[in-house]
Amino acid sequence: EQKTDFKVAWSIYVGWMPWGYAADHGIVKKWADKYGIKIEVTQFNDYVESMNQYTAGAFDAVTLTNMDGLSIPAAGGVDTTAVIVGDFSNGNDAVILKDKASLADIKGQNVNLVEFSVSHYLLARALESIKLTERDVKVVNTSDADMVAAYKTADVTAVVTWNPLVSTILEEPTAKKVFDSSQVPGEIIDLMVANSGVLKDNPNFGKALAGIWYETAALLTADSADGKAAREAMGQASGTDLKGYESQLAVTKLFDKPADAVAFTASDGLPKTMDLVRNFLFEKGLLGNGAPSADVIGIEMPNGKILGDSGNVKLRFTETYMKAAADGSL
Amino acid sequence: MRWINTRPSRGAQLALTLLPFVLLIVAYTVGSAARLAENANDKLLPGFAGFADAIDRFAFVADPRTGQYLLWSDTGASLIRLFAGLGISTITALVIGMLIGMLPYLRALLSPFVAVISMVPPLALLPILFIAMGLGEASKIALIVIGVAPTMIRDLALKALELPREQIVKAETLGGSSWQIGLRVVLPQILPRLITCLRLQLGPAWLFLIAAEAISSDSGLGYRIFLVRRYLSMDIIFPYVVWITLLAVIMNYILDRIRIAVFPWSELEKQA
Amino acid sequence: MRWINTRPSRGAQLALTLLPFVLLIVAYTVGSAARLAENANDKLLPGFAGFADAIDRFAFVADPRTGQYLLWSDTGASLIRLFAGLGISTITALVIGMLIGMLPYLRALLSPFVAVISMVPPLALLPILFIAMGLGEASKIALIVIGVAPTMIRDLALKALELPREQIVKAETLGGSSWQIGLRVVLPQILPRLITCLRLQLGPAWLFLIAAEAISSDSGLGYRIFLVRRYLSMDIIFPYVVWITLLAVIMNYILDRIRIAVFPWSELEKQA
Amino acid sequence: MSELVIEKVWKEYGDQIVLEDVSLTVASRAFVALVGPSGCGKSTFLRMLLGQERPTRGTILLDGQALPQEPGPDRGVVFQRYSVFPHLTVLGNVLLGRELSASRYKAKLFGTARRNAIDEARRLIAEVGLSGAEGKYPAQLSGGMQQRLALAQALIMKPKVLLLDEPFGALDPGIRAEIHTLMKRLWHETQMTVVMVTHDMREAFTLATRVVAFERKRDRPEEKERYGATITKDISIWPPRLAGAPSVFSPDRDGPVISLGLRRDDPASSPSGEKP
Amino acid sequence: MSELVIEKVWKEYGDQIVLEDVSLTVASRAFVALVGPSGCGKSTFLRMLLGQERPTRGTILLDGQALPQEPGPDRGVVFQRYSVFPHLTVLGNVLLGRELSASRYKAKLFGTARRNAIDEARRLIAEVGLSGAEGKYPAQLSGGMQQRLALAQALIMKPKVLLLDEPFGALDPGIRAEIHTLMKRLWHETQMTVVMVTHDMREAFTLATRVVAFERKRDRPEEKERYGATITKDISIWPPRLAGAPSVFSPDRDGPVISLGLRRDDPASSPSGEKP
Ligand SMILES: Nc1ncnc2c1ncn2[C@@H]1O[C@H](COP(=O)(O)OP(=O)(O)OP(=O)(O)O)[C@@H](O)[C@H]1O
Ligand SMILES: Nc1ncnc2c1ncn2[C@@H]1O[C@H](COP(=O)(O)OP(=O)(O)OP(=O)(O)O)[C@@H](O)[C@H]1O
Ligand SMILES: [Mg+2]
Ligand SMILES: [Mg+2]
Repeated sequence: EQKTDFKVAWSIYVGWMPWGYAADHGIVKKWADKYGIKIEVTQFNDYVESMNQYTAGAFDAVTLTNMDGLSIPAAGGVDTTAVIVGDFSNGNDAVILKDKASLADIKGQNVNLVEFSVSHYLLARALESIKLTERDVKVVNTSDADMVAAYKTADVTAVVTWNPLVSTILEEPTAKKVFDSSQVPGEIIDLMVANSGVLKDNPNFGKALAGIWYETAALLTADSADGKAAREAMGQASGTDLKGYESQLAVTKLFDKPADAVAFTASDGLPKTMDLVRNFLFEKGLLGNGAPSADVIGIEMPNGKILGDSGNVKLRFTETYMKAAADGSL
Repeated sequence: MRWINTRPSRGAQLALTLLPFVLLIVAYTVGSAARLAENANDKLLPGFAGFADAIDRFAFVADPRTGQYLLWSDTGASLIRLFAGLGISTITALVIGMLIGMLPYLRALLSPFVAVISMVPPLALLPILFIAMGLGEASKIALIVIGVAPTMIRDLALKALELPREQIVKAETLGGSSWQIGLRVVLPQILPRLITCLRLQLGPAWLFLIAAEAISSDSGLGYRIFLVRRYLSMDIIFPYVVWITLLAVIMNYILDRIRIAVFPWSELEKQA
Repeated sequence: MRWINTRPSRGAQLALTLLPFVLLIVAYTVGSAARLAENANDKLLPGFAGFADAIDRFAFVADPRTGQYLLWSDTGASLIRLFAGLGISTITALVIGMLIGMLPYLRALLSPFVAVISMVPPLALLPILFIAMGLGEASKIALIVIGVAPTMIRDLALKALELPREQIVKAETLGGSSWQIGLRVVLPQILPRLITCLRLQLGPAWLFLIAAEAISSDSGLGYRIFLVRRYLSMDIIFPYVVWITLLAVIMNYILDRIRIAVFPWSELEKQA
Repeated sequence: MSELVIEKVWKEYGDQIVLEDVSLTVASRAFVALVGPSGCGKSTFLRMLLGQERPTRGTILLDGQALPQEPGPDRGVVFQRYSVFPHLTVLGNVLLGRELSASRYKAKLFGTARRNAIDEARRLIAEVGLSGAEGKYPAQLSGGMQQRLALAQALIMKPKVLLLDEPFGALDPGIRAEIHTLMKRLWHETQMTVVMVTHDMREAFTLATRVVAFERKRDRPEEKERYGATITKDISIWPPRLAGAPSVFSPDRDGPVISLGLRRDDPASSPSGEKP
Repeated sequence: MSELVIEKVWKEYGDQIVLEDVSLTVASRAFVALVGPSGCGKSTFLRMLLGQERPTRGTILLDGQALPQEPGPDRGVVFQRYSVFPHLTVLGNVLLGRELSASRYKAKLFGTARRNAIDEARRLIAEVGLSGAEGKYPAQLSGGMQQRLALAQALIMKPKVLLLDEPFGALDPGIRAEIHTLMKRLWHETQMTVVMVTHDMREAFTLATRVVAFERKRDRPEEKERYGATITKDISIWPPRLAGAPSVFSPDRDGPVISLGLRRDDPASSPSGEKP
């Protein structure tokens, strides 16, 4: 159905801070006005809750990772489309050992991480890279908010987590980064997704989102005083300062130019990544109870190819809106 | 007749008692059906079949990975923490509360301190707690103790202070020393209150337990709830919440029975 | 002389009261110095200079992003939520508690239901709450109400029930209707208890407020604590915790003063 | 007119029979003292007169009408304790009856109505000897003052029937004597029928026009539950006391209390009382 | 021997002078009744004898020794309320004194010692007329039974001095008469000096060998704080009562209470009492 009021949720993370900045500085309103709609942007402290709210239908769009997009809204039956591929983690997520310098030392340790999150996925990929499996370690679920404090306790020797926690933990002299997401580039992707049904009926909403994103992203990467001010503001909003924020940005591959994003989305890498991700999720039983195989949920690629069950497509990648931005036709 | 003088019959009483529970279930059923009609995979308000399935999986089918029946192992893990936390709180509260109530010097020393401490929001100090106690069971139990003990101490100290001065004087004229008066006069009289106090703290204790388990754990009812919250698996969360509530209601009831059985005079006093 | 009969002098009393606070500060200072000596960048136990700096930044320097003084805007946001939540709880508890206490039909209907509801861990139901109430202020206030009101309702219902039957009968012989008895006999007598009850619920109310702010918010004391917790910025967390504690202690004190001023008879009764 | 007729009244609590076959006619303006051992059902009987409880069998008539099934303003009451409202001052306590009767929704009086009610309340307060204490709360009064206040509070309603349940049991003898004098005066001056439960024989015979005793006829432990109490004695005081007419024969025994001094009270006198 | 000598005792609370210049010598085995208006400091005086409070000035000697500064087993006490322990049965309450004296750390007796103590306690319980109620808790006893229990509890310590603070004020007259008889018997039989505070003149003159009255000499409101009470009357009962020797002149006034019947108590008798 056609509507004019839309609700967007975002949570505090380096690659998503532009949403808050855009809301604070009138960029959201500017683009919404342009398309004659209203967009309400809500900030979450708690990432999981923002996804839950989206899945339950309280929001039309939300920021999340490709993996969570598949396992939460898509597996929950909410047909979801990735409107914007904002960035991928290029070192933002890391495996950190205490007093040990090599990944192989992780064997037999307790590993503290947020279970079933991208950290868990990163751990699986890291273990795979040295021919270990999850059976060789013991996973202990630990809330992200307390990861830094957890690392400081004596009995915690291995953690997998993301920024800003990674950089805070690495300030400890004992902390050694032994694996990070730059070793699996392009696999942990941060998206702005929207409800496919809403998007289909209201393509202007998608366009507005794209407009907001690329205007703000350009500011974010600008080497100007305005850009610096924007980065400083985003840093502060995420609880750190300019320096801290810039160091987080450095390990984020941000698609500030729409053309780059289009290229990445259309590349062969994405289906491969999604295949890895869905298999990981299937093994963990996260594609729904009693899912017979990793194929239960269909994932549509920009070129129309479908990964998995084509009768049950719930996650769609599209370049439509990014391309519109690239073409300047917003 | 005035409303305040109208009384329901036995049958009406029972019906009235059940009514809100039934209404809740009906409201849930309707809401759930409506959402499921819209999206058959909706996770927020699963149907009762979904619950039955989840309960079956968690309570009666062994987890393939660990070989445990998750609901029971979670319950076991949580209850051990809860009992340890409440046990330590109870003993601390009993000893310190009684001393504060009895000894003016200790009262001056600790009473205002405990009052201030009881106002500190414990969840905000978790990092310190972790670093001091590690991430294991100790810190979870400690969180319960920190959350629950100050209130219990204050309550018991008050209770000990409220004992009529005449009783203490009388005990002195019977030759009682401070120790003896504590042991034979004050202690037995605050024990029933301790149980009541414990009952009142069951709710907060569960709350802190769940908060602690949410932060770092690999089993426990709170752990499971927060883990599956990531997938909005309300089909698991609801039964777990109902189960926790049931456990709390049962404990509450048992504790009161214990008080009446062990301290019959405390019930007599109340009726008098 | 028996220990129970020894009493500190005025001066000793004051010294004893201050002692634990002083000890705490000294212990902190020592611990902090030790950690800082080992690692000058240690964040867990910052020195007092660190606190002064953080307090200065948050309380006296406007945030460049929003132009607000963060400590004060956070305090304002939190207090509004807290007062709204406690206000709604208080009124709900007063009305429902009084009705449960007075009317046998309503008691049969609601008393067991409220007792069970008070045992439900509210934190586990957060997702439902947020979806039902949206993410604005409403859901934060609702969490406080859900966490705090059932206990208050039970307490007030009990208090209304405890009024000697003789008083109600007397009021009836004075020609009072149910409404009049509620208004002139029951209500004024449970109001002081309401205040006491409110004081007891201050701690839990702060807890729920902080939990709600931790999830979705863009200001508030709990929000700030959780935001900076990722960086383990104890130099901000500690002052915020102390500030919350201070606010709670002050509210507690003021509420008691109000009770004594508005209901002098309740204090007379206590002393009698 | 305020005649009470109790006809073949039984009261049972579950299996326990408390009162059995009680019949009694209390004449208008009588002063009946109800005595009997503890637990025999005196208070239960009074609660039935009050309308707080209903007889299991039998009827109670007030002026020929069946008694309303709940307490109302035609029957006043003073209990041993809890008869005054702790949150109201002395004046507020006495005023309450007027306010409840006159103001249906606010239960408060304003303006002239209030001033008139206050005047009346003050007169009553003065009559029970509480002048000067109008602004005090019950917790600031002694037990005797509280009971006098409870009396004033009941009297402002001008009840047809005044029911007293051991109203003076908790008082010191000195104060009790004072209140007795007051009671007698009030009974003479107002138009009410009084039924008073007491444990104190002496009080019963000092005040009443008629003393009614309840007793269980069979009181062995195993029979206790199966047999209720009933009226075993019904004594009219002689020479008869009449409301409004001072007795010429028997001087008021509760004269002014003697002050402390060398005079001792008569050693030959012996206190009377029913062992409860 | 248990002679109490009170010498020039003053007691002040802050600015308020409660007692001023009280001197009194209580002979061994005397039974002193302390009377006086409410608030004049009777309880305060008793608390000083008990050692619970200290005089601001002056000294109190017991058998020539300065009184210990806290209550101890040589001085027993019965208060008006709260004198028994609600969590102990009747037997437990009476036993407690023995247990506290005999077992320093456990405060419990076992084996033979316990059996002996129980025998003694049972004897005392029987003496105060509570046989059969040994297993009951205070909440199951009437007020009179509780006070008798408190007496037994105090007596098991064989105190030199027994202090009573309005012990029978809350009781019904019938029960009170019974306890008076008991009190007299116990005083005759045991070796103690008794000091009893009472409001009831009649009680004072019935029981005591000597009645001491406290009063403020100046009692105008503005002087109340500045002047304390002191002894204004000190009456020895005539014919003298002697512990252990039944008085030949004055028969016990508190004989068995009369049972309910036609006999009325003497209308000429008048209650005596100090207006409090
Ligand atoms: N609500 C009740 N439910 C069951 N039994 C009751 C109830 N009220 C009174 N009783 C019983 O009825 C009997 C009479 O009680 P009641 O209070 O009328 O005696 P009473 O004569 O007033 O005694 P007292 O002189 O001690 O006041 C008692 O055995 C009591 O246990
Ligand atoms: N702890 C105290 N602090 C201050 N004043 C006190 C204290 N105890 C008693 N008083 C005052 O001392 C005076 C005497 O009190 P006390 O209780 O001894 O009187 P009393 O003669 O026993 O009166 P009553 O007959 O009412 O029991 C009173 O004015 C009382 O207010
Ligand atoms: Mg009765
Ligand atoms: Mg006194």
